[in-house]
Amino acid sequence: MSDETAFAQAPAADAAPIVTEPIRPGVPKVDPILIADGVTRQFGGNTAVDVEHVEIPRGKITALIGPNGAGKTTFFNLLTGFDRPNTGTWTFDGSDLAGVPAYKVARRGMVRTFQLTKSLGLLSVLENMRLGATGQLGERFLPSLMPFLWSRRESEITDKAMELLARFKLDTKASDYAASLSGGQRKLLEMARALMSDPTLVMLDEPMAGVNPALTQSLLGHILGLKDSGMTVLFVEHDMHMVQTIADWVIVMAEGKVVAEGYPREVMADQAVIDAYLGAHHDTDLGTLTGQLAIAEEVGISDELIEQIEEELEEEAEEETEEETEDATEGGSK
Amino acid sequence: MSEEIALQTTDLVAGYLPGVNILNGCSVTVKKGEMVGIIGPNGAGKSTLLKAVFGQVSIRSGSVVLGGQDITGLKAEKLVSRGVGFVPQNANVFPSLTIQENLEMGSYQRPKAYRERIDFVTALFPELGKRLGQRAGSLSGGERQMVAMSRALMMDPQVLLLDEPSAGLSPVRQDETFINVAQINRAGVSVLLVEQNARRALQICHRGYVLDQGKDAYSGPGRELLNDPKVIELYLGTLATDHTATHSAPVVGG
Amino acid sequence: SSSPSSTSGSKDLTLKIGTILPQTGTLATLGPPAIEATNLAVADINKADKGIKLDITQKDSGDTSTNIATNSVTALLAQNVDAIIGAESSSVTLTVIKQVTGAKVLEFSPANTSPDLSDESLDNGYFWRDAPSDVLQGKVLGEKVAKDGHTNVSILYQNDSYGKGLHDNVEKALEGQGASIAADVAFDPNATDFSAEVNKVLAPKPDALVLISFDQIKKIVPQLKTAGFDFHNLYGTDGNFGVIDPTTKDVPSIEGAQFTNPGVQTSDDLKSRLQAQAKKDGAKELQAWSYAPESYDGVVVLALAALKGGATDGTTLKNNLRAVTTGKTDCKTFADCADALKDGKSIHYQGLSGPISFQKNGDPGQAYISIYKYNADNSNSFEDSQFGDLTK
Amino acid sequence: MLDWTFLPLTLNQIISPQTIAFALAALGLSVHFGFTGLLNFGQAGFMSVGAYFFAITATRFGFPLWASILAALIGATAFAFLLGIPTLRLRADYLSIVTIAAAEIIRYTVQTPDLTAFTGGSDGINGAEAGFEKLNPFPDRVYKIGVVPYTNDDIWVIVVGWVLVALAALFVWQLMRSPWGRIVKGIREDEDAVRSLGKNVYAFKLQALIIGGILGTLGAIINIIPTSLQPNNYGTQTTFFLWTIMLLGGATTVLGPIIGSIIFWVVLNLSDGFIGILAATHVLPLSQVQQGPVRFIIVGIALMLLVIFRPQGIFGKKKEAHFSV
Amino acid sequence: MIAAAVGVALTLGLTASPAAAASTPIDPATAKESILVVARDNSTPPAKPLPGIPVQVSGNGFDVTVSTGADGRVEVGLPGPGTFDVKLDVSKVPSGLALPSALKPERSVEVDTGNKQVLANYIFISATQQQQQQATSTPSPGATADHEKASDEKQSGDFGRRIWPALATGLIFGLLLALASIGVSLIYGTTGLNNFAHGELVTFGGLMAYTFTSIVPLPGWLAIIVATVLGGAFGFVQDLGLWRPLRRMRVALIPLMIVSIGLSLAVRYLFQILYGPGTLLLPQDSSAAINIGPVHLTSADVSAAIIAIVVLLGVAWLLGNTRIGKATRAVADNRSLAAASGIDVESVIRIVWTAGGALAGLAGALLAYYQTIQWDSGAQILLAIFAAVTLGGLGTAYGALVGSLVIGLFINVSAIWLPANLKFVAALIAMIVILLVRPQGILGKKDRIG
Ligand SMILES: Nc1ncnc2c1ncn2[C@@H]1O[C@H](COP(=O)(O)OP(=O)(O)OP(=O)(O)O)[C@@H](O)[C@H]1O
Ligand SMILES: Nc1ncnc2c1ncn2[C@@H]1O[C@H](COP(=O)(O)OP(=O)(O)OP(=O)(O)O)[C@@H](O)[C@H]1O
Ligand SMILES: CC(C)C[C@H](N)C(=O)O
Ligand SMILES: [Mg+2]
Ligand SMILES: [Mg+2]
Repeated sequence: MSDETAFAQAPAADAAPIVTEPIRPGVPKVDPILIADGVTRQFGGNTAVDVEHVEIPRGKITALIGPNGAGKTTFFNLLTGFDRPNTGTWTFDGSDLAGVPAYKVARRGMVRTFQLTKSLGLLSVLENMRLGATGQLGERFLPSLMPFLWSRRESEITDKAMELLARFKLDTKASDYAASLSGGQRKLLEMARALMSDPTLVMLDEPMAGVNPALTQSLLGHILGLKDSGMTVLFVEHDMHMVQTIADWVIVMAEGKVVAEGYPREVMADQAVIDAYLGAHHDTDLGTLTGQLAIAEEVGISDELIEQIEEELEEEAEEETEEETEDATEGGSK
Repeated sequence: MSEEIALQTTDLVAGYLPGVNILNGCSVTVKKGEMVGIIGPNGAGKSTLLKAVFGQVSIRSGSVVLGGQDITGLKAEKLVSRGVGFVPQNANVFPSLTIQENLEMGSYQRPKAYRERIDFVTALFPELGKRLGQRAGSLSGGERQMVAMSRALMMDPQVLLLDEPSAGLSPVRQDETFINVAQINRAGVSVLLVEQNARRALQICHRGYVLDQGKDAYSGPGRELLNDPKVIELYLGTLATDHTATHSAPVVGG
Repeated sequence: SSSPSSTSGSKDLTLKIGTILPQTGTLATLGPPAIEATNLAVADINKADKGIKLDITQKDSGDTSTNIATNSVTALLAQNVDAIIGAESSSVTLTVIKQVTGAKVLEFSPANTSPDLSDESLDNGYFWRDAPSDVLQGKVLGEKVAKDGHTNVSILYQNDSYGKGLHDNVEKALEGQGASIAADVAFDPNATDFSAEVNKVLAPKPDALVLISFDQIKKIVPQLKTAGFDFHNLYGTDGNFGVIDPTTKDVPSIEGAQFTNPGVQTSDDLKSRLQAQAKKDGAKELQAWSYAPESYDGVVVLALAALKGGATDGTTLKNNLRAVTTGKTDCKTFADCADALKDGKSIHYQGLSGPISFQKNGDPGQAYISIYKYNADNSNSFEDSQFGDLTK
Repeated sequence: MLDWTFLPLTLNQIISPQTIAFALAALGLSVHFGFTGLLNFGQAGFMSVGAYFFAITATRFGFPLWASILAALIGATAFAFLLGIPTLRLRADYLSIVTIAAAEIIRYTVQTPDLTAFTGGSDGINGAEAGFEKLNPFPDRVYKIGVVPYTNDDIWVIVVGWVLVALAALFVWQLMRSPWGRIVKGIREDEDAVRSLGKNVYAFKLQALIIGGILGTLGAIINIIPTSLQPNNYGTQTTFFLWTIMLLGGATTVLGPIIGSIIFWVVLNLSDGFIGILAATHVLPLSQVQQGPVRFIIVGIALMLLVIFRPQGIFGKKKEAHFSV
Repeated sequence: MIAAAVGVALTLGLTASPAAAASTPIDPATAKESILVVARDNSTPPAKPLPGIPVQVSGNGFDVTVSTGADGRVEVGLPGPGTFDVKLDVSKVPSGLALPSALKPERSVEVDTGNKQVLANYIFISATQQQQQQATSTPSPGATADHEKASDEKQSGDFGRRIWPALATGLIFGLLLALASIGVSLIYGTTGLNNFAHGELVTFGGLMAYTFTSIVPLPGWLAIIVATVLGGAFGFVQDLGLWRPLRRMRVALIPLMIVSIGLSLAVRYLFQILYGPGTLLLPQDSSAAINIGPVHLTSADVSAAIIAIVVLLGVAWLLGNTRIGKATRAVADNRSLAAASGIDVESVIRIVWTAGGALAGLAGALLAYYQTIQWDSGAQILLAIFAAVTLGGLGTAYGALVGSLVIGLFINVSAIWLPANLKFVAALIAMIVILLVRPQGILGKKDRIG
């Protein structure tokens, strides 16, 4: 596997620079593929998305991160035509996309996946995949009645689908109904299906949540491969390892706004981002009470809980137990 | 932690479709006050195991024992009244109920407990406390996860089954969740935790199982599994684990 | 269908008759008199033993909300009947007329009054009836309303071919007499609630209401009562005459309401014979008498036509029906007429319902329309009858 | 005297125009529901729209047969547009109520007294078959199939009807194994997912609605040719029967609705007949009038048993039933 | 009806006949056939007789002229059947009166054998009315079309008389509909089942009310209570015997819906066998107890409305404020999660079926009083129920209430303008239009995508 080498690659090692101007939220990109302006979406009184200006660099992998409820999914929905913004315009590859229906957005090469997966339950996994392919004459009503017109294309896309499925470790499931997939397998299918259309820009909403880490690792290699073949990737993810490993650029959203952007290293060192999102101790070992306390104090968990942990820590010190914590207090958290 | 057994499955065989077994003789033990983690590849049968314990998948052979009593195939609400709580992997909130109502449902069998627990839960997830009136169906993925977790916390269980509670949460909230689970466990609740975030899960678990193809393939103390090269290769990947070797300095720093 | 039993010779003819008369549905109250009358006629004819035997199968016609009629007809056709008596409701007839007459089976209705059925193109001459077209009833009813001094009349009618046909003729007569139509409302025959309709017909404060319906009258009357309507100003028709009777529970008295009904008053003799027949058949005691004479006559003319033609198939029947009702020698009973036929006379059957005198299109040439009035206990008494010549 | 005529009649029910009509309409319904997932509870509406276009043009305007058929197809298409354009956005269960309402709206509206000149009011239209029968190649004599005699017109419509059924089945079969079919099946499962893959969900739904509606219309034409057009034959009960038929055979199969229709009508006839026998021999304490309703009770109970014991239908795959919601 | 005494009119006010070949009048009392001429002034209703107007009756060689009597009528004896010309001398009619354009002073009257008092009716209106009539009525042949116009005009006049009764009946019907709908909504809400057999629960209530007033004579209020309780029992038994086993078998929703259709057919026709196909009426006083202007309501109407309002308020309170009320919605959303929360899903569903059955039973009983009841009454209003539930937002109990009122009012009020057979059409179109604007129903809520 060439994956290992891929990870070693630092984001900055990419040939072309992403920005030339000083980095700030909304900074113009050298070669943007997607430009959004003044996009807002309100639900009742609550503003879920309020993006003044953002650009997604072409041919790069961009991560969109931010606390839960920051508006990432809603922003995805807006950009892809699944929801209507209150205000705002955006262009993709130079053409205006505001108000374009979802299916047309996808046809122009901007394909997204869903955070809460949408598998087509009573279609086989393979059929799910085939559905993702473009340029199928057999999808038109009259030609569909004449199989000779589309049977060649059909076998092409079947080959491609099987290839992808193997990569996503779903090949053994190809003929099963998608309804019989496990939670993680659905995520995988969702992503694989989106890739069937060879999109120009693929927008992945938490693609790896629930996916086994070993598999994630091998898939990241695949994504990097896709980038090399010219695809632009925009993904939402809470798994910082993944962000660090493959993202060329990171955009941070909070409360609907773009609050920070930049190269992964810098962004993740940004104190504001750490405070609001990452937590300073995000690599602290939780296996120790000290580690837990450190995090608890930092993220402002209820004082009660902190007190409890402190108490326990004291008791523990008294008992001089190591490594594994033993249950010392009775009914502590009640 | 005592040696008394809180929950035990023995040679569990279960499945969805007739003739297709997903669990093939799966045996898992959770001792009283113990926190047990389960990891494994996608489709291994982790969720199925929890559902089978909770009476939501038909068990074909084998048994489930809770605190010495056979509960094989017992209905979910009966299990709840015996102090078992469950947070499923998917569809884990009531979309047309408000957050508050979701939480009320958590303490359904003990309505009085609601007032005691609500402050605790809203302090835990301030995002929720601010909008108790919002319908869960309109929440973001992570917010739903918080509601689901809170709902389980509302019922104050003795045995808690958690199916990927951290999925979709932001890193900070993930950590919080794990700390909370650890804390709950320390208060005497036995926990069976299914996670893909294996690093965190195994850090806080006393013991762990690796499930593969419906069977418990490896088991051992959490940290041991975490550092077992075979487990790393097959299930954990090097990506997450290579940093934990030195569980101190954040990657961000260098 | 062909008639396997139609052999000319000394052997008796066997005429297989099926009926589709309403045992259920909105006309169910008016089914029993016709059913018993056909049974009685069959019994009479078989007893007379004049070279023809009748065989009758009674089937339900239901109403238009179900397709019972179609099923009944299918079953009857499969039994190779020569003629089918019914239906009572013109609309039901329209649903099966094609099926029956297409099979070259004669269809004879004793009660259909819709003017639509005068149209010959529907049935190739296989549909006959001895009830007069509502051109007549409509005229009599409209004039009656005007004669009673009403000038501003509402009409509430059921939206089917019977209701619409009668409505059009009532309206024509009323207007011809200078009365104006206050409100003109059609209702769905299958409806259960009539409050909107009643509101609508009463809103312009008409001085009379013509109600054209089947048993929906039972639901409409209480609503009229609530609205304070004076039943002396209510006019009904054959479709709802007799639906309300002294045994009808929980319907207010409609004393003073008047109804038109085609045909003459049923004689007491016929009434008691029908009652006896009902008893024999194990049926409930009869309350209404509408179309009993016409039904009886229908069976008789069919038998006479078969005798005259010497065969029982539908085509023979159709070709001889006029002959037995427009001839020179008047005769009153089946036995007399059969004898006269045997003597080679051209007969004119003078039935219980009066002279029928079929026209070419299968309609009767002349008929009576009677008027009845309700008493306080919801019994009714005969008022008057009008004769009408339909050949003009 | 026991009336056993129902037995031979039952055999003939297998090929009857009614069976053909319901097979076609149920096939259309399976395009709607079984394959595309549209909860159409107004299939009777499609039938009556087509039938009215056919009958009105034929009897009131004297169109030749081909033109009347064309008119019927245009009518069904127009109805699909009228219904589909605004309502295909609705959630499935809302769609079911709207379609049922639309069918009822048609049924009530054609019965408006003011429209009687065209629609024949609640009595419907007789005589629409003239053009069809003019083309009848069968000589005018009585044809016996089993014990039942048929006129040449009966034979004509039966032959044409079954040819139509065969063609329709072939058509749907080919359609559903093509990528087109894959898309509509995808829509059935989750239309947002299909949309995200760049397919114009709306257009496909509309196409499916039209195709199923046209099949319904063809069924209705076969239905009215040997009888007449009755508005009340196209009420909700007809739609329910179609659903029964479709599910009986299996909603996501092509042969299902056809065999379903045969079984449905045969069973109905048999049960009718046996009830008659049982009542005549006083095994069942039913008067003749009470026998009528019994058939519906039997349909009802059969329907329930069917779902209980074979929810996926006769041809459906068991697996499918397991996953469906 | 027809007083023979009218004949006397003949002798009164006979003017000299201008015609040369006048025949001798024939006494109508003895004649076999006669014509009755009536002249009345209807310029301001009610009509008043117009006495002393000369009328000439001629034909078949017969020709007499007579004048109308004090009651405006005159009967003319005829020599035999035939067609006669009747001609009224309009010049003797007081000025300011005229015949409506449809009526001509001369007309021919056909008299068939033995028919007496064949009518020639003359109704005068004021001359100004006549002119208006001529102005408005176009010479189109469609007679009905003309009426439509005429009654349209009148409609605006008595709009008030139409709207109030329509609102009243619409409101009461809407309330009863709401009682029936809430069950549908709750059952849909908790089990996802569109229960097509709900109409039969309503019918059942009505039939029970009938049974316990007309067959077993109980007082009305008691019968209503009995019907409600039995309705609840019916719902309970249904759930226990049918729906619960099906849920156990994990039968999917669409097949379940089909089961409900089957159940509906079976039960409905069983009702027909047991109660016959006819309309059943409950003993009640149909004379109006309350008369407010054009609105007339019987005591049953009023009590039905009051009972419905009280019960509906009670149900609304229970749903919003009790644990079980919220649990019904939780079960609706996600049954296995509800179970995982410790809700006894089965018992919640059973309660819903029982309550839904009881409410439907009550609705049926009240409906039986308000209208009538028959074997398929429930099935007849099922579509209205569904429309109401859908309109309000599927699965929202309050929505069902709102939807029912809208549908009830639409059905009754639209009949003011539309042909009465389209009253349901109006309600259904209203539903569709509202759904186009709010695809999730009036009170329904949208979920997020993704
Ligand atoms: N409802 C179902 N019907 C049939 N098969 C199912 C169903 N749910 C899951 N399966 C199958 O059972 C196996 C185990 O699924 P399960 O959900 O238990 O996996 P898991 O270990 O939880 O995986 P993940 O980490 O992806 O959530 C998978 O192969 C899956 O395809
Ligand atoms: N239909 C809706 N109605 C009301 N509020 C909504 C709706 N959809 C989203 N929201 C709110 O908008 C905010 C943004 O949600 P969104 O799903 O975009 O978050 P996110 O950034 O994707 O979060 P996560 O990381 O948890 O998935 C949330 O607070 C959510 O509750
Ligand atoms: C029995 C009668 C009332 C039937 C009615 N004359 C009709 O033709 O429909
Ligand atoms: Mg999200
Ligand atoms: Mg899982």
